Order: sequence, then structure tokens, then C-alpha cells
Amino acid sequence: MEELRKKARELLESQAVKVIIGYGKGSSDQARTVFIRKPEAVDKLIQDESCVQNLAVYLLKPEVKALGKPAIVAKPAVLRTILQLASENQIKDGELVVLGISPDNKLIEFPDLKAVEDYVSGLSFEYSDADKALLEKLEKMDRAERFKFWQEQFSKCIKCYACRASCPLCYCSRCVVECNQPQWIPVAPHQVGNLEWHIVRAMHLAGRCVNCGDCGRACPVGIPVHLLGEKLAEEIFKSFGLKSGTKVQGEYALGSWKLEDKEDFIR
Amino acid sequence: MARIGVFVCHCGENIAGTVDIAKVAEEAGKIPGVVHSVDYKYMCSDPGQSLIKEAIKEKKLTGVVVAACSPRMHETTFRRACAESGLNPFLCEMANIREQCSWVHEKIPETTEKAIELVRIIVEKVKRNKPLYPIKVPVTKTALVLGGGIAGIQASLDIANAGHKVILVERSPSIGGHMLQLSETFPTLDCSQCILTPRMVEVAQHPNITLYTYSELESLEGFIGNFKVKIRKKARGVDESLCTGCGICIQKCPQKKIPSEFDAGLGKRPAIYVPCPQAVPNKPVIDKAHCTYYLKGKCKICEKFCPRGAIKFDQQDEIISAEVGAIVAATGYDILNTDFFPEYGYGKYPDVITGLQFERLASASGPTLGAIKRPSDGKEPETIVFIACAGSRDPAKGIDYCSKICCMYTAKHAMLYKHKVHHGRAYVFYMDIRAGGKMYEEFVRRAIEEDGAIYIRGRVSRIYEEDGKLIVKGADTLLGGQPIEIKADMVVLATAMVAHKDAEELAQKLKVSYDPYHFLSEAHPKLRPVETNTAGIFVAGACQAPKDIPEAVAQASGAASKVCALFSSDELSREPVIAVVNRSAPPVFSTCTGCFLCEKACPYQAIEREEIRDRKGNLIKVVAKVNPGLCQGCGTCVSLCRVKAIDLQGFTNEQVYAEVLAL
Amino acid sequence: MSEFEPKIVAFVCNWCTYAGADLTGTSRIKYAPNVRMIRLPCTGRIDFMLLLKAFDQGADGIIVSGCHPNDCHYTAGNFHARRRWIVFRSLLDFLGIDTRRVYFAWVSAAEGAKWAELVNLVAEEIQKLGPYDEYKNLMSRGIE
Amino acid sequence: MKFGYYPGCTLLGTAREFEESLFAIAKRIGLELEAIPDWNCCGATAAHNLSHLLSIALPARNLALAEKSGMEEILVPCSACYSRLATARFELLENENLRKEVSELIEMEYQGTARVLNIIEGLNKVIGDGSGVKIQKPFEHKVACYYGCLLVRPPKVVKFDRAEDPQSMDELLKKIGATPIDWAFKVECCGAGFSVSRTDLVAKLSGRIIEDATKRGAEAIIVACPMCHSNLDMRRGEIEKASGKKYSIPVLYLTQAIGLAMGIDEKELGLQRHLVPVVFPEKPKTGEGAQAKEKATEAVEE
Amino acid sequence: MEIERKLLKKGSLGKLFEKITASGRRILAPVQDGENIFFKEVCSPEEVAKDYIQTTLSAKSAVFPACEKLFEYKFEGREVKIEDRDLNFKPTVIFGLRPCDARSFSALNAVFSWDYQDELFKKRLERTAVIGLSCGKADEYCFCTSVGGGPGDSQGSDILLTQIGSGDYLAEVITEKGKELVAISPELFEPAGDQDKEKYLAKLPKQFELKALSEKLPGLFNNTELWIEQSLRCLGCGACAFVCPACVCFDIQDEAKRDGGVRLRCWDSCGFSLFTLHTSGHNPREVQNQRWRQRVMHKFSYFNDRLGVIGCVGCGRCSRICPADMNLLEHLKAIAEAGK
Repeated sequence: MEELRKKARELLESQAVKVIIGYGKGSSDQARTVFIRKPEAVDKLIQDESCVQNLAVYLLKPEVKALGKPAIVAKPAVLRTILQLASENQIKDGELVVLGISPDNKLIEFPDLKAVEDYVSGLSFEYSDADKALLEKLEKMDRAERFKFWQEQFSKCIKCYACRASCPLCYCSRCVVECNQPQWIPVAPHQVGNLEWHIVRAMHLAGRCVNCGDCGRACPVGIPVHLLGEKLAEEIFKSFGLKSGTKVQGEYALGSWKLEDKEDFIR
Repeated sequence: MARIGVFVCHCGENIAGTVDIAKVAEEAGKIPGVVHSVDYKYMCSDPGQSLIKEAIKEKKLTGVVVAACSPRMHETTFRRACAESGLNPFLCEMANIREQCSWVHEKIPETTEKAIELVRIIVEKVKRNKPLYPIKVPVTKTALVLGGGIAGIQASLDIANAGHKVILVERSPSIGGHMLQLSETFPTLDCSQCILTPRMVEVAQHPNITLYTYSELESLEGFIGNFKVKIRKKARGVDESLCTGCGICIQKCPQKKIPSEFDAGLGKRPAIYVPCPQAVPNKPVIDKAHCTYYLKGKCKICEKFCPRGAIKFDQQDEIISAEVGAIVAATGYDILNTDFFPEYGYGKYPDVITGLQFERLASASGPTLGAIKRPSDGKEPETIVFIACAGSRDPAKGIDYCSKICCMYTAKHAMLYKHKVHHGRAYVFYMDIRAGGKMYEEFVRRAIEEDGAIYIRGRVSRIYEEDGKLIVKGADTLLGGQPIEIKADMVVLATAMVAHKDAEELAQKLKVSYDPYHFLSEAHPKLRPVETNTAGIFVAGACQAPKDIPEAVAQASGAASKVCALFSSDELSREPVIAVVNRSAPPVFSTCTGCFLCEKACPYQAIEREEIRDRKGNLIKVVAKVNPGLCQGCGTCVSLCRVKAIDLQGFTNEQVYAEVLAL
Repeated sequence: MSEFEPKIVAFVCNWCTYAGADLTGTSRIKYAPNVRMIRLPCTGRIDFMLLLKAFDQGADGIIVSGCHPNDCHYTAGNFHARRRWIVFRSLLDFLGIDTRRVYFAWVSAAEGAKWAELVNLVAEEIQKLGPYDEYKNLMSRGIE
Repeated sequence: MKFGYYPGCTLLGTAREFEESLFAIAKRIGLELEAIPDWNCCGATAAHNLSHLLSIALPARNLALAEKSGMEEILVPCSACYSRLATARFELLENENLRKEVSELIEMEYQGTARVLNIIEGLNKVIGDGSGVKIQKPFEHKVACYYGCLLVRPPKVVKFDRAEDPQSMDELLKKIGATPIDWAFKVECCGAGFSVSRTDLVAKLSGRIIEDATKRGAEAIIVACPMCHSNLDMRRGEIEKASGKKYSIPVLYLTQAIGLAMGIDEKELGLQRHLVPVVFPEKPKTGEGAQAKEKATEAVEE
Repeated sequence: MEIERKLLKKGSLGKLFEKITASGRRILAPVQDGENIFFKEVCSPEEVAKDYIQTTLSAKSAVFPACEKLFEYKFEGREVKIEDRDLNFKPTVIFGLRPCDARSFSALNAVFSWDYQDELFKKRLERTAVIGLSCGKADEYCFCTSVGGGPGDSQGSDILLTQIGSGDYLAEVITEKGKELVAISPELFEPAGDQDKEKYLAKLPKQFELKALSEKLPGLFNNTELWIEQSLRCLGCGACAFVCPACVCFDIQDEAKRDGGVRLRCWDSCGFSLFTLHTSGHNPREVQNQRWRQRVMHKFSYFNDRLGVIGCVGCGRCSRICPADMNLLEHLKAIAEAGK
């Protein structure tokens, strides 16, 4: 934590960056995002287990961009997000400073995004035990049960789009639900509207989602939306050997193909 | 509000036989937006068409639905009819109630039901059709031909003779390519140079052809009809405008021991040279890597002797820019580096040579003036062994494919040898003989039966030298794999034909795809063999796959005719069924988020990047833009686009969605 | 209608399956009438949303069909589609949506007979499965 | 440096001197060798003719054991063993299903982290750069480096330096002062397993190897394979009978040659075990050597 | 009317539920769902969540559903036939509603019966009775006391229950509706002794001066710095508005099918950038800080000026569920105390 603050102070003093996007103390025992713009404020930065939010979500926000060049505190999931964003032409080398945080809360500095790529390639990314358990439970269910489970979940959805807002890869200037000619997805939070929203979101993130889990955390009514991302990430790795957010010039699973892609389901 | 006219066709009994036409017309009339609905016996007949034309005028129709046969059958017919009465042809669509309804179902109510729904679906679509106009792309009627081998020469002449300008770019100092190095050609044994050189001269003198030798493609931009190319003209060290090709410089050059590329290393050449006497243009170049002046800073003998003062040591590379409408890639092939076969001792034993080297030995213009002599000691080989498939068809350590021409030229070599060394013995080790082609099999049989070449079916495992002989160890698989050992004086390897070493780089410059062996890929293996998947770029000759001369020439003429077809009109007009990226007023400009995931998915590299800047020129955002010249309208990008910023004209999201909602 | 007549929607590419279905017609091969075809230039153009919309419209079964691998008129559209369907199916299945009701098939312009067989097969299978009430019942839910 | 070590049966039997000499130089060049615990037969030479699965499973078990005890590189001096282990590794990594099948069979997982080194690769890693080895008496002899077949084939499995014309042993021998000759039989067949069943064949094949080596002025044949050694050394009698010529040229393991150069006692290197006494003719007259050198340089120029 | 104080035995709840259901009313009560608590239809007290501070969503949807049909239409040939929806809603009793939520109905009502009288809302409200439940504890997000409410505040409840030491309830019958409920089974409501209600209520000191806040706000409109400072981490989702018991913004959606369609009214949120997007592409509230400002201003300033109520009951939900931990209370305090 100290080395982080020290580095942050240097960066701000040297004017290398204009703002540090990091974690600070929040309500009750949570951490919250802080935007440090003055060297003397760096002590607001904290770094511990409570720091879970994927800060990369702020990189593309106009207000934050307006603050000038950022340095971002990046735990492994954030590093992957950054790589994914880079491969989608949303951020470029030199536009930000990445203050990596290793799984054991050590500060890692990266000269460039390639370095991030190299570091990430050495990491292993596991789903939480809770998620694994739930995924397994769902896969064990028969189809009808699974349908019931998800319909109950989606019936709670109020279309507040917290899942979208908290997702660093949902940066589209106009989300598909906001396209009304035609209105692909019903705006109303009724059963079909909710189902289609979550299907589309999952598909649009397939091959891009880095499984940071923030959508699930953000959901105010406790729908495990992040499971969809985890399920598809598994499928995509299994079927195409591709893993999002691991390369600066990553290959998009749904924008590429191989002759030997499986087609056992095609007649 | 849309005003749609529906025209239901009986097609005699073809539709009316199973579908209740009257009901279809009646129900169609009830669909909101339909203001006119009639049926007729044969809609495609003249009276039928005029029914439509009149209705368009009288009822001020904004869209026409013809419920009849398959659009693949008559769409153009009816669209033309609409156009003739002033309705944009793309506002007319067909409901396929024949092939996909009346012909495939029984005469039951469901069939009529289906017909009605098919009509409804199309009506809903047409309501949302927009007038479209064919895309006009201007065409620069100049072709760029890359490579001055036989394929390049043929393509250039064909195009030029059709009256179009051609820029021919050849990387080496002279055109002619590998064919110029060959002695005789199979299956006719006519002299390669005799048939080629007239074509070379024709190229040089053709008013429509601009020839750049010792030059290479630097860069390529643009799209079909509108390419912008840069060509690097490498410094020759000789001012071509002054040089008369008298050749004094060549005689006087003190550095004479450089292995000649043209003679495949068997002959020597000076540092200032023309590849061969028949070179076109017949102007020397200075080989900077070996020229004493460039290496040591003194010499300049050639300069002293040049009567025209044409030697220009300080000459620099020149970049020539040109605009062309089409490109023919005819960059040819290399032969597999034979250092690849240590077991055959290549490089170690001077008398183990490649087929191409043998061509030079056999060629009247070659280093031995056509006499077959061993490179090592100039002796005439008594026994000579030819090894086919040297590297070809060898997944273990060579290349998988068949080089196609080796069987034939090996037979030719055996013949040529026997014609020149009557008492000599010629052995040929082969896997299979592939002599598919006019007079090819007969040719091989001649080599075996008339000229007595000894064909042994089997592979050679090792060649080593012993007491001045090359011991060739192999097996005869027709004699049950019996080991065979031949004491030979010379061995010729029919080394595999491989893509040119720069092929990959070229393919990337041209943005055309290439196969794992770096041969350029054709657009369709059967139906589009001379096009690439980049519109306006064509392939000819061995840069696409191993080929013999007739095939290369045929493909070259094919490519040329494609180019001429493209040049046959000033504008090339394309179906407007292409993708477009939306644009809107500030501050949005376009809903495209610039993720460019579509860019990689597009099979035609049609997605470009457009920078949107404010008045001060500050970059606001970078968004996708579809190049109408390249887009073929598959719509893959459309279903890939998360924000629906790309749409496909003629099959827009709105139209397709409306069709589904009509179900 | 007393007996259940499945509603089948087919999304097909223009160059292979649509042409193939035309061939079925010109060869006068009969098949079940309850299929509605929507013609698109290429399977690559088939947005997965269209399948959901078809279910919204009360489809009991869906067919998606285009050119065999390597036959695509646009060289790669069907390969992109194939990947899309691999992922989409796995998602649908995970959500418990009945993937037995979505059929994918390569039908070339020469396979008129195959098209007829396919439609008949799907019609039969869906007949067995019955109407897709599970999904249809969602429509009214969540609206007070 | 430390390698895992797979002795195989031969090095404990007929080729004991190979192991002796290896150990002798190993301890002097700071090379630590840890034998794979509970190693088993590699399957050579019969297994792959009987059961493909068995021929993979046997070596696979050794690889898995090595991996389990954390070995990353395993030195396999016997080239027959090397060939089996390398092939097994290659096939297991190529073929997912085979890997599953085999790991069930041997009740162990093999990930592929443990790699196999043949004797030449191994020594190259330690003394390849010339450092680490103290040359007491340079091995100044013209030598014929004989690789045999198993080390260099099949190319896509063993990826040897230059298929069909390997160089690495020659390079290594240069380091200890030897002059490798350029000859044609580097990778020819010695008759191998037919040593017993068709000795006549072996005599013929090995005979040609010795003939070519001597004819081209070699003073010793250096081998890296126990099989080759036994055929060229042990079968010398049959060879001479078959060709009606006498050959005094000794056959050394490259480890022995290196040992000698390092000044290690002949006994420790097990030279006394050879049937053909290891004696070298008088130093070649410098003249010849010089010529030889010229020849070489010319060849390069061509 | 005069508030009647009764005693409702813990054990009598079951009977009460029975009677209410029997009277043709549905009971909505807090039900545990994983880590969340939602109002769901119940028939017995056993189903009701125990010992919670606040439900995930308010009971707003009972009177203002998240998605509500306004009318249907059908195509008959060329004609369009419109079917108004029936307003015959099932009478509803909301049980266990917190005092803060109970107060929110007046805020909602203020909007829906301001200039336009919203039939759907009013009918629903009219047929809804509230059995409130005072708060025995509060958490750091609660601030009802700062916005005029309190853990035992009775405004908005028809009957307010306060659980007393014995576990029984002190039932304050506040309105005529309340009386009606009692009348269903008067025997269950025994006379109450002099219970000290206060001592069972959560202690929740005022956090800021509402007056100070509403006075300061108008002057802060152009203080962009402040709004940016406060909203920088806001992600712009609608969660705060959707969980808010007093948020009333809605969106009208037409859903068309082949032969007809429906017009729906759905919750909307001023946090969405689309909320104010004009067709022209112009957006008067282009960035998040303007939307945050709107949210605060609307609830604590405009609302008050126009309707005399404020749009916040201090339930603290928005802060509890905010994925970016936008703590409303914190920000309000900051503003109220600014320049102090």
C-alpha cells in the first residue's frame, strides 16, 4: 500500500499523470473509487481485499477522460480489461499508466501494454468457489429446471442496467437496447424483455468479457448475471482456445473462425 | 404512409393449381399499407408487366410485391418493369409462392395460408425498402502487372493489345523470368528462348506498356478501379537514357568471378552486367554487393570506358507513383533451397545440381554452350541420375504438395542428355509419374522407350562421393524394395517449386490471402480461379500454385480478360446491396464505437477507419467506414455490430425485423 | 385447429439454401407446409436476435441454414455463423431454452431433396415436442 | 548444472564404459545426474513392433516419474532409449486421447514439462561453449563422428541439428582438439539389432562404415550409441572376416574421447573394456593435416 | 381521526392474515430471497421475513408497477380497436412496511394527482391499505429522521405496529382504512396498556438540517465543481431510482405485434443519459454530473417548491445498493454543512 502511495505521489508530482484512479475508504466496510488529483491526497489510497470494483470502467467515461492522463490501480482482472479494451481500439499505449496490483497486493509497474500482456500470460484466472459451485449445480439440472431457475432470477430484473453501467466493456455510445428502429429488445422490464436483454448482453460480451464479476456484484436484486459471462468464456476457450483480455492485439472469438470449428450440431 | 401494390400470379396452373389465388389477392388487400391487390394469369408476360406499370402510375404506388415464382427467376424482370414506370427498382420485391409454396405442397388450405403469409412477410419488408442506386465506381484504365515472367508478359500484352495502358514491374534487371533460363520446353522440345524473346521485345516496344525492370512494388492503397501504387525503381548505377547497351563496361569490369544468377550459379559474371544476351532491356546494372568501387571506393573502370558517360555511381532509388484500376500478380516461384538435402550432399558435391542448373547446362546460351559437362571437372558425365520429387510430396521433411512440372522436365532432361551423350546412361528415380496433359504421357514414354532412360520407381536414400564417383544409394520398390547402388558422374535433383521468398510480404501489401505455402489464394478454387478475394486484383502463373508454361499462359490470358472486362466501361456499377455505417449530426456523428471488431471479420477488407475531427482538426473519434468498392454485401459485419451502427442495404435490420414480426 | 400445427421459421442464405429450396420446388418434391422462409444474403447476416424474435412471434421451431463449409458465396460468412451458433447454442442451453427446437443445417443449392427431408424432419420432431408453451407463456408475464 | 538421468539397461550392461566415462567427466565438469526413481524399461527394441500403446506407455511412465520428481531435463545417453522416450513425448503431446489412455494405464499424468536430452545435447549444454571443461591433453586425432540412426531420426520428432548431415558431435569434438573428417556414413545403418540374428548383415553394413572412415584417414570412430559401438567394436572380427581386411581403428564413446582430453585415467573411462584396443597411430605428419585443412577451406569457398 | 392504541398478540398474526385473505384482499409482505428481501404475496406470517432493516425494493410497485399496461390495441382489417384496461384492482394489504416507505406514498400521490389525475395510480392507492411496522434498529444508511420521518412515524400507515418486549405488537390504528382492517376481526385487537412505544424504537439522530439543505440548493445549481466532485464515480445506472420508494419518473413504450399491441408504462431513471436525449441528438444533460445534480435538486428542491413535499424518505436504499457507493446521505450532509 505504501509503495502504491509513494508511486502515486511521484506520478502526480512529476505531472506524469493528472489523476490516479484507485480505491479509497467507502461506506461501512466497502472500498470505493477515488480520483486522486493532488500529491497530498495520495494517502486516501487504500489497497486490500475490500478493493473489488473493476476500475477500468472509468477509463472511458467522458468526465474522467476530461481530467487528463490517468494512472489506474489495476488488479489482475483490471489488467485483462485493459488488454481487451486495447484490442478493441479503445485505449492505446501511453494514454494511461497502469499500476498493477499482484494477487498478493504487490505493486507492479508496466513500461507498456505489451508488458501487461506478458505479465497476464503468467497469471491463472479461477472463478470463485461459489460461482463454480453454482455453475456446476446449474449444469447438473435438467433443461426445464434451468429454465425455471433463470426465469425466477430474471423476474426480479428491473432493467436498471447496473450490470451494463458497471461493465467496463459496455462502453457503447448507444447500447443496442436503445436502438429503436427496430426495437430489438423490449425496453419494458417484463419477462421477455428481461430475458432478451440478458441474452443479448451475454452474446455481446461473449469473447470479450474478462469475468471480473462486477455485473453480478452491481445487480441490486442479486441476479447472478456474471455466470453467463463465465459460462461463455468457458465454452469459447473449450471450442476455440481463445481467452479474452490476454493480448494487446487479441483475436475476437466471434470475429474469426477456423476450418475445424466443431459442427456436430449442424446437419 | 406506404402505398403498396400486390400482384399475384397464377403462373397458369403452376400456382393456381394448388393455391387459391383469389383469396391470396383478397387477403393481401387487407394488409395495412396495401392499396392495390390484383391477380393475373402470367405476371411476367407483357400484359402482366403493364398491369404493374399502370398501377404504379395510377395508384401512386411506393412499393410493389409480386407474388409469383422465385426472385432468382424473375426479380430482375419485375424490377426493370418498375423502373420503366419510374419506381425505384429496389422498391420491388417478390414473394416466392411457386418454388417454395405451390410446387412443394398439396392442394390444401394450409398451402393458401402459407402463400398469404409469404406475401404478408414481403409486404412488411417492402414497406421499409428504401430507393437504392447502383454504386458507381470510376475506373482508372491502367493495369499494373507484377512480374515479367511468361505469365506477366502474356497478361501485359493481352491487356495492352486490348488498348489499355499497362505498367509492368519486374524485380530483376531483365524480364523473361525462369522461362528465359530454360533450354527446351516439353512436350515439343522447342527452344524456350526462341519462343519467348520475341514476346519480350514486343513488350519493350509496345506503346501501351511502361516497363520498369529492377523495380519492386513499394506500397498499395485504394480499391478496385482506384488503386494508388508506389513503385521503387532501384538504382542501376547506369543512366538508361544514355546507355546504348554497347557492353564495353561489361568487358572491362575487373571483377569477373561473381556466380551468375541467370546461369544458376554455374557461370560467372562481372559486377556490372546484363543477366543474359537477350535481356530486355539490354542495359546493364551494377551489382553493388560486389562492385569494387562500392566496396573499396576506387576502380570506376567502367565509368572510364563508357563512351556515353552513362555510369552513375551516385544514382539513387526512385519512387514512382501511379494510379491503376486493376492489378495482376504474376510474381512467379522459387525453387526449394537444395541445401535442404544434406543426404544428397548438395553444396558439398559440385556435381549434384538442380533441374534449373541442368537447364542452363543444356541450354545453347548456357555456360557450356549446351554441352553437358560436370561442374567439378568439365568432364562429360557417363552416368547421370535424375531424382524426381526432391522435396515435393515429402510431408516428413519437405513440402506436402506435388510440384507438378518435375515429372515432365525430368523426362525432358533425360532425353536432352541422351540426345547429347548418346552412349551415356540416364537413370530416373521417381515416386509416380504424373504426366497429365496434352502429349505429356506420350512424351514420357518417348524418354523411356525411344531414348532409353532407365526409370526406377523408388527413392534415393543417400549420395556420397567415392573415388570421384557419386554413389547413389536407393531402392527399387517394383523389385520388392531391392537396394540399388549407382556409381554416377552427375546427379540432378528435381527440386520442389516453392512460392517466391517475398510472396508473403507481397500478399500482405496487396491485402490478398495466401495459403500455408505462401502461394496467393484465388477467390474460389473452381469458379473464380484468376480472381483474388480482393476485388480488382488477379493472379496469374506460378505465384498461385506450381504450373507449367501453357497453364501459366492460359491463366495470364484469363486474368487479362478479367481486367479488360473491368476496363470495358468508365464506371463500374455494382449492386447497392452493401453495408453502410450510419452517420448523424454532432455530437453523435455515428453510433459506431470504433471497436473495429468488424474490421477483422470482413472477408473483403472493406472496413476502413475514418477519423472524425472538429473544426480545429482535433480528433473526436475514429469510426468505421465501408468501402463501397470492396464490400460484397454478405452482412457478416452487420450481425457482428453490437450497436447496430452498420446496416446492410436491401436487407436492413428494420426490413428483416419487420419480416419476422409479420410471421 | 384441433390438432397442433407447429409454426416453423427458417432463416436461410440466398445462395445455397434458398436456391436449394427452389430446386425442391422445380423437382416438385413435397414437404410440410408450415415452414416460413426468410431470405438473407448469407448465414453471416443472420443475427442471433432474429431467432429470439421468431420465438416471440410464437415459433415452435426454427431452422437456420446456409452453404456448406468452403462453399460460402462470400468465402467465410458461414464460418463466422458457425462460431456464432456454437456460442449462442451453449448460452441458450445454459438458460434452459429448448435447443432441440433450433435446427442448423448446411443445404447446398443442389440439395433440393435434403431441404425437403429437413423440413419434414423438423415438422415431425416439433410435432412430437408439442407447442413451445414454456416460452409463449413468458409473453404475458411481468406486465401488471 | 543438474539433469535427471535415465540409464537404461545397456549402460548397466554391455555399455558399462559409456556410463563410467559419462560419470567420470560429469563429476569433473560439475554436472549432477539424478537417476529417475524406480525407472523401467524404455521398450526398445521390441515393444513398438508388438503394441503401439505399450511402446508409448513404458517410456511415458519414466517421463511421468521424472516429472513427478520435478525433473525438467532428463539425460538419456543410450540413443535407443532416447529415441523411445523422445517419440513417446512427441506422440503424447500431439495426441490428447492417447495421453488420456496412457495416463490411465500408468496411473500418472504426464504434462510434458519434463524434456529428454540425448548425450550430445546434454554435453553441449554444459561444455558447449568450451567453458567448464579443462583440456589436459588435447585429443588431437582425425575422428569420424558416427551418429547412427536413432539419434537423428525421425527429424520431426528429434529435431536434430541438421537432419541427414548432423554437425553437433563434430562441433563438440573440435572443442577437445580433434579434427572431425568429412565422410559419408555419419548416419548410415550399422545393422543394429541384427547383431545376433544376422551377424553377416551387420558385418557387411558396419564394415562399410569402418572402411569409409579409415579410407578417409580417421584415427578413431566416435560414437554416441551403445548399439553402434558393439557392432563396430565387438563385431570387428566378423567384419574383418567378411571384408578380408584388417582394421585397427578404435571405436570410442564421445564421453571417453572427452575424458581422455581431460586427462582422465583410461581405466576410469573403461577403455580396457573395448575389444579393439584404443591405440592411435603416430601423430599424423603435419603435412597431411595441413592439406586436409586446405581441402576443407576450398570446399567452403566453392 | 383520533389514533386508537391496541395490542396485537404475536400469536394472533396468523389469524389476522387468514381473515384478511378471506376478506378477498391479497397480502404483500417482505419475503426473504437469498440475500435480498422482496415484497411478495403471502398468506401466513411464517412466510414473512424476520428481523430485517430494510427490504431490497420498496412497496412502490403495489401502486406504481415497474411495468404496467395502459391499454391494448388490435387491428381488425384496416381498423384499429383500442381496449382500455379495467381498473378493478384486487384490494391489497401491505404488511410490515417501514414508516419511511409508508411516507413515500404521499410523495408519489403528490405527483400522480398534481395537474393530471392518474386513474391507475389513484385506483391502486385507494385499494391499498398499509400495516406499517416501526423500526427496532437502523443502519448507517438510514436517515429518515433527517427528512422529517422517524422509526415510529405513523404517517402513511393505516395501522402501525411496534413490536414490544413480549414480542407482541402495539397496534396504532390511524385511519379509517385501518379501522376497516380491525373490523375484519376485532377480537384480535385487545386494548393496549400504556406502552412506552419510544423505548422499542431505533435511535437515529438527525444527520443534517433539511432546512439548511433546501435553502442552500438553489444557489448551487451552477457549482459544477461540486457536482462533478460528487458524481465522478457515479456509473449512471438507474438502480438508485428504481429502488427509491419516492421516484416517479416513467417511460411510455408501445409494443407492436402483427395484429395488435400494448402501450406500457415503465419505470425510468434520470440517471440514464437517454432520459433527456432529444431526437435531434442534443442532450440537455449530457454528462453524469448534470444528471446527479438533477437527482438531488429534483428531490430536495424542485419537488418541494412545486408540491410541498420532498422526494426522499431517508430509507437509504439508493446508497445501500449503489455499485459505485454513491452515498446520498454523505453528499447531502456535505451540502448542508458547506460553509458552516
